[in-house]
Amino acid sequence: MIQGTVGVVARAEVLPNVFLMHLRTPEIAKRAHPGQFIHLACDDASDPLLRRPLSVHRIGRAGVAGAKAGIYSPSDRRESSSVDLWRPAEGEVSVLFARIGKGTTALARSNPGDALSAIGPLGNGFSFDPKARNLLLVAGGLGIAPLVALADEAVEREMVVTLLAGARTESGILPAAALPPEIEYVVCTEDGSHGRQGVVTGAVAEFVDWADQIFVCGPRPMVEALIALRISPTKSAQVALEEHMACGIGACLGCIVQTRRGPQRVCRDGPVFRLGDLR
Amino acid sequence: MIQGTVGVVARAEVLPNVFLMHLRTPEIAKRAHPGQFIHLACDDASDPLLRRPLSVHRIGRAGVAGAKAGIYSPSDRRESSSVDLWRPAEGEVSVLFARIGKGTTALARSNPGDALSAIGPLGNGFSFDPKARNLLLVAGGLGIAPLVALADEAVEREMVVTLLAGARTESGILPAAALPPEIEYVVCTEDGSHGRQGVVTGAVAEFVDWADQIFVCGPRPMVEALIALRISPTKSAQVALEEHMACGIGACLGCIVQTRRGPQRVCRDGPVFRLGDLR
Amino acid sequence: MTVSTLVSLAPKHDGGLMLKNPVMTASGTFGYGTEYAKLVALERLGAIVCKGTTLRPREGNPQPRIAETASGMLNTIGLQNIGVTALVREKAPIWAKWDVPVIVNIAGETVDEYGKIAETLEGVPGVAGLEVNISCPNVAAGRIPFGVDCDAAAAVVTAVRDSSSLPIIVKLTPNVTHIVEIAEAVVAAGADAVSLINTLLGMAIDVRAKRPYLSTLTGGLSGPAIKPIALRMVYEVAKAIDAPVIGIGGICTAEDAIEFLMAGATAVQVGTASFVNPNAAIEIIGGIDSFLREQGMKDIGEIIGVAQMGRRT
Amino acid sequence: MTVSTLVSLAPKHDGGLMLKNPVMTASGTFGYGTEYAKLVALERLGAIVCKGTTLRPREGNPQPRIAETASGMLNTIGLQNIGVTALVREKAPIWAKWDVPVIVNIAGETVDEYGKIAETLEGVPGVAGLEVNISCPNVAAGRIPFGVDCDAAAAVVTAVRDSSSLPIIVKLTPNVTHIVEIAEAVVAAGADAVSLINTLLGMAIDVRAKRPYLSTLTGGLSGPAIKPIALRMVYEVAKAIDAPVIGIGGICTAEDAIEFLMAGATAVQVGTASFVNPNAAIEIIGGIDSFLREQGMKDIGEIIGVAQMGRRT
Ligand SMILES: Cc1cc2nc3c(=O)[nH]c(=O)nc-3n(C[C@H](O)[C@H](O)[C@H](O)COP(=O)(O)OP(=O)(O)OC[C@H]3O[C@@H](n4cnc5c(N)ncnc54)[C@H](O)[C@@H]3O)c2cc1C
Ligand SMILES: Cc1cc2nc3c(=O)[nH]c(=O)nc-3n(C[C@H](O)[C@H](O)[C@H](O)COP(=O)(O)OP(=O)(O)OC[C@H]3O[C@@H](n4cnc5c(N)ncnc54)[C@H](O)[C@@H]3O)c2cc1C
Ligand SMILES: Cc1cc2nc3c(=O)[nH]c(=O)nc-3n(C[C@H](O)[C@H](O)[C@H](O)COP(=O)(O)O)c2cc1C
Ligand SMILES: Cc1cc2nc3c(=O)[nH]c(=O)nc-3n(C[C@H](O)[C@H](O)[C@H](O)COP(=O)(O)O)c2cc1C
Ligand code: FES
Ligand code: FES
Repeated sequence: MIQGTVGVVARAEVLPNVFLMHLRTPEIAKRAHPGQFIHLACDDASDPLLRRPLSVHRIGRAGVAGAKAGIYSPSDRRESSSVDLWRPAEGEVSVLFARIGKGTTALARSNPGDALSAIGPLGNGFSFDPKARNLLLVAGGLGIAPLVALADEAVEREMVVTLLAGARTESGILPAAALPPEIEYVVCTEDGSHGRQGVVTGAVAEFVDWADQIFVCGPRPMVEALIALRISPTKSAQVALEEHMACGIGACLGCIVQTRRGPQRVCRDGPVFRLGDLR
Repeated sequence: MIQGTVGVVARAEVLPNVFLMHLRTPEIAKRAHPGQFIHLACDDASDPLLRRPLSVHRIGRAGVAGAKAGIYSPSDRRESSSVDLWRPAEGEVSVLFARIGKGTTALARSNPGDALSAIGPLGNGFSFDPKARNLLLVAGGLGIAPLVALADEAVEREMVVTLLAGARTESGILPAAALPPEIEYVVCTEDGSHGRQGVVTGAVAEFVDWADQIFVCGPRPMVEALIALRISPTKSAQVALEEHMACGIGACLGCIVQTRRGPQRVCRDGPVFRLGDLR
Repeated sequence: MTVSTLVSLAPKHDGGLMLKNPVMTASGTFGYGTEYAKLVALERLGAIVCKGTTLRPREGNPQPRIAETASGMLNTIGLQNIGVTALVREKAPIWAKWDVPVIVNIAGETVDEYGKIAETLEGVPGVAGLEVNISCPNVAAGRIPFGVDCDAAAAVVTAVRDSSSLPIIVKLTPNVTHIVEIAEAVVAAGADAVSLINTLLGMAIDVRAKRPYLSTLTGGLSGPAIKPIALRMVYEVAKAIDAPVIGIGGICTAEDAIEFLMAGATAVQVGTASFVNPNAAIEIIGGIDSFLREQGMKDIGEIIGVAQMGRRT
Repeated sequence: MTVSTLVSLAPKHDGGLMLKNPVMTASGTFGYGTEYAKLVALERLGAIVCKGTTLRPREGNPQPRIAETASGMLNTIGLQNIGVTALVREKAPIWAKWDVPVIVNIAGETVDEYGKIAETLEGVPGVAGLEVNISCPNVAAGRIPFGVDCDAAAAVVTAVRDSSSLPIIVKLTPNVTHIVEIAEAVVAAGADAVSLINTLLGMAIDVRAKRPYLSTLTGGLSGPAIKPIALRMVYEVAKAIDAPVIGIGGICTAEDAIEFLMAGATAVQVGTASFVNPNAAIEIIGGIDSFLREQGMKDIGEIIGVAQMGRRT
């Protein structure tokens, strides 16, 4: 965990109102695991006041499938056009975020060359069951952000990955180019404008027996639908949660979630929890 | 007076920590007089909260010496390099400001293509004595900002202008290229690094008899030194004052200055006052 | 579909002080209205509350009078104003021609002064109501503000009530332990409505000069910074009293205004935001209308106080 | 040139609770210190004040617990903590090894509870002092906070004083009309120092859900938004009492901290700012040192209270 300055290397609006940003931060890139997050300051003034947590979307690190070769000096500014849009270079991590309020609006205005204050990597991250080989990843909306880093690492470990991604309409669906090519990518849209019609949880039943392990990230109703499926604990289903955060470090107790193990801090005890521990 | 959006056309750091910005705003450019100011919002969030008042530095309008020919469409973005650095084009006004606190720091970050919220032109502006022919302009530091617009208009009216400009060191002195070539430019620096050594008020005595009218803008101690000179009221000496402002429009009574005519609002009754009315 | 945004600020008063919409400008932040006439379509406002008015003209405090703070500002204008006589002569005739009610904010240093100001405003065309500012120092009680004491506050209201047939809004100070008690006292004394909050007492220090920044040491804090405090107080007061509450404090957007209405305010006032955006109140009026339409509502009454209902689960 | 930044928080107490510099972290915003051990050089801090500690462990309030506001935040953590017994067992031994004093913030629902917590902490290595949070609801008096009433506040202090030989700081709530009276009452009851301010009571409303945003309806406002109010209260209290005052409220930068010191605070606490910048307190310590050097001063005492001197002219 470090606190420091990260450089915006590239920024692009990859879907309507969804931004991908490559951040140069060798120290975080070196340490980050899929499922962890970065706590980013959006502005130097005090409104918005708090940092915003964003998942590590992809990690640029040797030995990680998401990383492109190449070493950049700290002063490096690359134009968006010259960047491999989807893959952060070594020493970089990327974040993928929706512009929804004043924090993400300010972030979306950052330009290549800007410096942002970051703390990270934070939280526990996903963990692989050593016996698992077939992985089912279930993403609702921007919940796909941390699952791509997970897919990268799973591919690196030669696991078999199916990623179910759901969104309201096709405008919320990442192109396949945004993902490691080795995985199976199943798209569901509520209006049927892309892939299967329906919510993503509807498609889970079809894959659940095949899967050795399940990883989930998405809006709370989706998580609740998955809890309701009562997936066998042997699948070691894990879910990355979100809660409003102040510190991101475990001190403020703002991000508590109630679990079967008592109150837990999403920022420090999570954000990844066992699906079976949630209530 | 209008409230609306103005486009940043160009921005350059013309002296250390001093920025020149060209703003596309045909409505303000059409109405503005030297000595008036624009009230600019620095950020959409609420910190910094208040607008910042900046003098109209030069006005891009047909018939004003500061204006370059050429008409630009509202969507026009010019790179700093392709702009006539010192002269706003028609339909534009320029502002010249020091980066001192959070408002001006945010403003200095604006890029060509950005939109800013502005109210203007505000205040009364300088007025020429119909009989005046020889004008003495006295600028302390960034007090030069409104006096350049005044010089432009005086040149247009074929008056004879001497501009005395003072600063701590040469790094606070605008190059002659920043001014209309027709005027005499006398520079004073406190450390003698450029032009005469000493404060600008020291040089005033030399020109005061020659001048028919005197215009002043600068820090309060400089203005007080000029008051102490007891310049004859026949010279119609005018001074542009600064006070902290909230509304800029005459409503909040935050910017009151005491004068021989009672309390006056710098934003609406000023910013230009007769030197002889000040206490 | 038409949406009704009509509200009454004085339901127990003849005439009722009806506003076409619940958005007013706050005292001291919109001058006499005239200053904004070129920039703002005044007739679209619910009402205008003018600068605090005293019996005699006042020159106000020395500079510096304002200081910016994080998402807020401190002011110590010191009630600079032209006095009630000049107001009646110079401003009221202009207001009488406007299609927007103007409420006069009044301030005295003694109970008696409040009564006299109210008397002077009695029957003056162009004056739609009074807003009684009880945050002023009570010189008789050693410069403690009237508004921090139930009895002193009630005495002021009684004096105004006895001298005036106009609708009376009493403007409360937030610098108290129990604002509900003060609200109850002024309503019992005859206030038609209460408005809250006035500014919070604050300070800034100039570390280079090593002294308080404002000429009067302390000043009044306003702006978005104080919104959460104002909203809590409006919620508390609206729950307790049976008279309209006017919400004030940091309102900049339609969403801010709707928060106050949902907390139980019948109307709102826009203060500091007008400095930043002279058309803030106008934009808020539009935004409330859009919100009501979006929610399929027909009347502003459908949102007033809805957040009083219940706890979140 | 060396600059002395040593301050005493309890000059009338044996030992005096000396801090190597006047910058502490505020209760509830720095956990037990351990959470920040990887990011912050803890031994450089003046002191750490730990999370509010109750007699028994508490689970705190339901979600949502925090809401962001303009330059501030509302929280309703609800004093979630491990309880004093676990603190003595699990945290104090860690602190005992640190080179920074740790002060335990304590909170009870009855006077008796305060006394019991203090008793439990008596003689525990690693505990340098107590900060008595009197903003908690007094269950015996119908959930009115102890800190809004002079007698209730004094009763708490007496109970703690009787059960403890540690230096006692009493932390005041700003939600009162006359904070000076409360400060005087707790000093008279034996407080070694007072700290202020705790959070201001505030609210946010979720306009889509049409209800208060926080699970408990209201919450405590902190952050830069409240700094002007805190500074004014510190100034008032420091002028009135003869005991050290610890300034708290919205302090983010060295300049903010210096404002409080100049207003009369002997030390400051950094709260919400640590969430934004875990190293805020460390940077403030460095900034104060630079300021003193720049001003040619040799001792922090040279700025404490200087803004009390006089009016601006
Ligand atoms: C561990 C974690 C990882 C996340 N990863 C991503 C990601 O990779 N991509 C992405 O688009 N979003 C992600 N989010 C959600 C993201 O943090 C919010 O969308 C963002 O904070 C909204 O800020 P805003 O100012 O734009 O919105 P506002 O509505 O202005 O936010 C107001 C307040 O609510 C908080 N807030 C609002 N929504 C959320 C939320 N869902 N979770 C936590 N706090 C919230 C903000 O921090 C702020 O305090 C993540 C959240 C968490 C907790
Ligand atoms: C009519 C008028 C015209 C001006 N023209 C120019 C100009 O052309 N170029 C230029 O560099 N500066 C000019 N100034 C000064 C300029 O407005 C301030 O430098 C600027 O507001 C500082 O803002 P900040 O946030 O960077 O500094 P901060 O220190 O953060 O400002 C804090 C507060 O003080 C106010 N403030 C600070 N200094 C001044 C000041 N000197 N006058 C008024 N308010 C101040 C700000 O509005 C703000 O409310 C002018 C001021 C006035 C009143
Ligand atoms: C510069 C200024 C002057 C004010 N003058 C008065 C006044 O004369 N009378 C009054 O009752 N309130 C006065 N107020 C208080 C406002 O009307 C309002 O109650 C307060 O500012 C909170 O609202 P806001 O946060 O929207 O500004 C003044 C406020 C400001 C900022
Ligand atoms: C999340 C949070 C939790 C807090 N918990 C406590 C607490 O347990 N005990 C206490 O006395 N104060 C508590 N406080 C108040 C702070 O210690 C401090 O007094 C207040 O936040 C104002 O300072 P600030 O503006 O620097 O944050 C808490 C504040 C926050 C934001
Ligand atoms: S965000 Fe502070 S404890 Fe999790
Ligand atoms: S700035 Fe408001 S009256 Fe001048």
